[in-house]
Amino acid sequence: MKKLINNPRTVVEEAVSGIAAAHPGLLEVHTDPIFIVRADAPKQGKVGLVSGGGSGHEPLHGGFVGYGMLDAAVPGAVFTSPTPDPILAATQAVNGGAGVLHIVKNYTGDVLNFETAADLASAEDIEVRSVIVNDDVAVKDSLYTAGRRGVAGTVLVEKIAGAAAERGDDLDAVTAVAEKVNANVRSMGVALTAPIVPHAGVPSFDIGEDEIEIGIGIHGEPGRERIPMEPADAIVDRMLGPILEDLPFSDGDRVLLFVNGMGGTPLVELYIAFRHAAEVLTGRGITVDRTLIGNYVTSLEMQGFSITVLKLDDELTELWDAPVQTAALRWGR
Amino acid sequence: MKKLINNPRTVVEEAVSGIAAAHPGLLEVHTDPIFIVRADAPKQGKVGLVSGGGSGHEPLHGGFVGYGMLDAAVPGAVFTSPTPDPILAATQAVNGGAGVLHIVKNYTGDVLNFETAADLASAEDIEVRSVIVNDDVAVKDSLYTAGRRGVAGTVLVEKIAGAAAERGDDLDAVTAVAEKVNANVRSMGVALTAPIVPHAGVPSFDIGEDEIEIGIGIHGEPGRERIPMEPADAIVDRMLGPILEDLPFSDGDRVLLFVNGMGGTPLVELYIAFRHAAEVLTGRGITVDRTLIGNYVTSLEMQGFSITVLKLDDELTELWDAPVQTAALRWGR
Amino acid sequence: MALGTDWVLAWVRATAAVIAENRAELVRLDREIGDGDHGENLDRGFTAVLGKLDGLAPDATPADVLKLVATTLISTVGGAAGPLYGTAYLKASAAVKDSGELDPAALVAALTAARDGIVSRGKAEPGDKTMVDAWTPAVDAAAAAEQEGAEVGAILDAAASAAERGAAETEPLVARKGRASYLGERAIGHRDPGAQSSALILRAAADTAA
Amino acid sequence: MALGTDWVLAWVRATAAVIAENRAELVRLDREIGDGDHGENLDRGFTAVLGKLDGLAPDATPADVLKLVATTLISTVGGAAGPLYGTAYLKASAAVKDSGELDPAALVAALTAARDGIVSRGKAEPGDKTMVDAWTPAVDAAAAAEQEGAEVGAILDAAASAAERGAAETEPLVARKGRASYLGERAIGHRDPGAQSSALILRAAADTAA
Ligand SMILES: Nc1ncnc2c1ncn2[C@@H]1O[C@H](COP(=O)(O)OP(=O)(O)O)[C@@H](O)[C@H]1O
Ligand SMILES: Nc1ncnc2c1ncn2[C@@H]1O[C@H](COP(=O)(O)OP(=O)(O)O)[C@@H](O)[C@H]1O
Ligand SMILES: [Mg+2]
Ligand SMILES: [Mg+2]
Ligand SMILES: [Mg+2]
Ligand SMILES: [Mg+2]
Repeated sequence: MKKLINNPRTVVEEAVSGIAAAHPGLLEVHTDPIFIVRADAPKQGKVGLVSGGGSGHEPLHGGFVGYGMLDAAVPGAVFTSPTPDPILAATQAVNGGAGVLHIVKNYTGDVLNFETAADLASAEDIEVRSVIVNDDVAVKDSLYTAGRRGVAGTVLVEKIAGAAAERGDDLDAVTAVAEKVNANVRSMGVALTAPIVPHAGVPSFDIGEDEIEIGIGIHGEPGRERIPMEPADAIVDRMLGPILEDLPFSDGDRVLLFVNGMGGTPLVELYIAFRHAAEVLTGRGITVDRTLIGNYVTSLEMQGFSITVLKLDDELTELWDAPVQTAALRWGR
Repeated sequence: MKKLINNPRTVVEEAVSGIAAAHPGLLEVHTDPIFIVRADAPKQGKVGLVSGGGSGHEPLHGGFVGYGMLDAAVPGAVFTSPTPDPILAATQAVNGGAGVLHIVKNYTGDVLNFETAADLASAEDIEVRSVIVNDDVAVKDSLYTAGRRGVAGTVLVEKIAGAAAERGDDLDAVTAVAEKVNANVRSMGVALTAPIVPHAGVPSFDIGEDEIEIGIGIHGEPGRERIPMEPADAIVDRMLGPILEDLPFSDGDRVLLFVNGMGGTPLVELYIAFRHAAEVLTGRGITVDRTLIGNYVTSLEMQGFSITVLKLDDELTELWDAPVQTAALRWGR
Repeated sequence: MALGTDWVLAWVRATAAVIAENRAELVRLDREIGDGDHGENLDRGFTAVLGKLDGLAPDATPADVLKLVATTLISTVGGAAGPLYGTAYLKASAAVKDSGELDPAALVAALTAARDGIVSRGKAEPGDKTMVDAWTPAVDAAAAAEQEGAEVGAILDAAASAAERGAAETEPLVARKGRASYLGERAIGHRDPGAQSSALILRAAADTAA
Repeated sequence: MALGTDWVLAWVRATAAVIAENRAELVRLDREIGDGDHGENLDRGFTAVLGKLDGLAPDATPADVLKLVATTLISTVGGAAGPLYGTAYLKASAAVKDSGELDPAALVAALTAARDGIVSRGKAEPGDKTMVDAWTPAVDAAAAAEQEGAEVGAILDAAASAAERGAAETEPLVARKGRASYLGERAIGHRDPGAQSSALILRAAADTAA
């Protein structure tokens, strides 16, 4: 294992101090417990948005703290959901009297820890709602599993709910928008290589030089199936199939197409995948109306990518287009 | 080699078609010859900015085409500078009557091919200037070599010269600003792993599990020295030393600190490096006044990063802050 | 015979030691069917617990110690195991809050409360390939031993042995809860890391009571 | 004897074949002290040249063919080698623009012009570990052979042999131009890929004239 770190035990602490140094004016970092908060928090009268999860997925979630998106992000240890304390502290820090929405990716640990934090916050009379993001269609038989995972669709939930909160929607309305995004977004990922968790020092799974893992999670949890390597277009076809069937997306729909890099795949390759994904959608009569491409929800140095498709309507489009000013997503100001 | 491609021979062509699909409204892609141009080019009366170079460094340069930055980008084959034809075509496409500035990274191939294109454009009465970016302090004895290479500092030249062109500066003034940035910017890179060029199919160099290459270029060309792996802070110290001595940067200076990922290094690690780099600068009485962090000048999937420091004055700061709207760098609109 | 605060402290210390020793092994198990952090997370948590024991009041009850373990694990472990184990110790503490010493009945009540806490938070059933597959047979065995009039040492030994069997018996199962559930058939042949850590914790309990 | 358009065409075809054959080897050399694209770039260029030969007029002169090679390499190779080889063929074409056939003097003039073109674009001196280290001894040997009255075949053979020696002699050198110059001492022991491809091109010339 060769990593640009000083010590596996201090990765998160040092990284958040780098985040503070890199984005002054935009956000502030608290260190005990660790959370990242908008420089101007709490905003009186605005619903506060808090998300969080294991580290190693940067820019998720700290890169999305700022105007028009999250009010706070809570990074846990690498690939480990944060404990309730920092979630509670972040919730308190962003509470501007209009309540707080927790945006939680659907993993047992995330759900349980956010649940405890929400209970503790409620005990202090902070009104807290939660939306559980579960966009990953790779998980089959979700009745017999921990359910679908929350993956790259989380960015879209955070952006769109953040815009709703910024324009002054109340807690019910922001929660409803977040749930609407979650209901209309589907994702699937693939891995070419495995990530290496710093404290483990070995790849999270073994994968052959000619194999890929279809339906991978973002923590190195395995996916649907292990298959021999294929050309990019064939992989994209395999991923889009289950995505498009699931909602289903159909002829005449307008969508946001999001091709997300998992960290180690060159951008030039993501564009190759984007090209074919857009072609396939267009061929099915689906209009690619908004786009996003880049490394937004990563899995350390893992090579791979995910495709996310969100069905748009006028409201979601308007909220997507609204100004946002964060470290990783910025437009309109 | 496991890559998300269809065919090593069609990588660039497919990627630029993905760039077109991902950023409609912002840019257009021409395919014969291949170049990427601002959707609203040519802008009458505005100096046109053209850059280019081998592919595999995305988002450089196509990701910087748009308002306030480049008017066109010319991608060559992977790690191979483009030929004069597409450079000429791009130059013609962005010529709004106020002349065109070529921003060229200092590699023999880039310099020669842009030179030929500039000659051909001049023959058509397009006024062309060139600025050769050579910010890489890793190259020692530059009198006895092809000279210092152009690396991540190129992004800063493109942004700042782009802002000057956008506000209406004439060709002399835009050229002078570009040269001023180049004169005040210094960079150095390190590699933990090697990139794999698609047609070669093997890593561009062999590097041991416990070694790193200090002073790496962005095409897998080797650097100053091969040393045993070290903690992140020690690596940052090694890189900042030559950078700060070279200009030299001194107590009281205001700078832009740019930590650039080479592609395969997780963002969480870049933040660890950023943190220490900012600490060192502050410790020397240098104010980190502007910041940039992320994967902007990459070398395919290579793990590694570079540090770039630009000495700021009021003019450069104002031009840096000016609005920019490109695929990879965006603020203020 | 009954077990006092000294035993609870000894058990917690022995647990921290055995988790540290098995850190890499638990990471390995979790790497196979999860995300490879279980050993690291528990080790971080129990190391934090050790650091807090000195702060306990001299007259701390077993319930006080269990509660300290609970809150420390909740605030340091994270992941799925943090809240689950945290709840287990919290419920165990509540179950014995009036006992200065734990007699067989109190011990069984504590174990039962711990198991029920895990089930109420995680909603797993036996056979779902989770830590519940160690805790449920352990509680059953402890209750049976107590019914038969066994002493605390024997009760804990029965619980530990049953937990070890339960952990081993997760190997052929398909998981239906937690991260391993995404694996489907591919989880077969691998032991659940949480069941394994549960068995280690219960064996530490038996060893320190022997 | 003099060499006509047929020979130039044969030489170009043989060059394309030998470059394709040595593609991987040239990539390997460039990978060691450069960026690993030299073989790929030249192969792409000469493949493009092959595709254009059919479009030549039936009465094309040697100069016409050389010019076609030049413009095609310039517009398809890229990198450092594209403009350098492009200029070489362009200058060679200009040097023989009035010759229907190449006699020994014209041949030497063409080779000299090619070398001078490379030097004027790249500013490399002999000993800088570039393709100039193949071309300069080649031109010298060709000129010497012509002085001694050699035939075109012998002139080209002398040039090719000198280029091959020159390419081999780049191995102990430190590079002062091109990408390999960044390596300093570490370039020692590796052959310059451009010098090697130059030797291959000149050997193809000799072979087709033999
Ligand atoms: N719903 C659940 N109920 C009971 N135990 C569970 C549940 N989900 C997960 N577990 C247990 O948690 C263990 C994993 O813990 P850990 O690795 O620390 O958390 P994470 O899965 O968040 O990385 C599993 O081996 C399993 O025993
Ligand atoms: N300034 C120069 N003068 C002469 N030849 C040069 C010069 N720079 C580079 N070369 C030649 O070009 C070769 C490299 O070509 P190529 O790999 O195609 O280009 P690049 O270095 O741009 O990747 C070198 O081996 C060397 O022979
Ligand atoms: Mg985990
Ligand atoms: Mg090259
Ligand atoms: Mg785990
Ligand atoms: Mg090369």
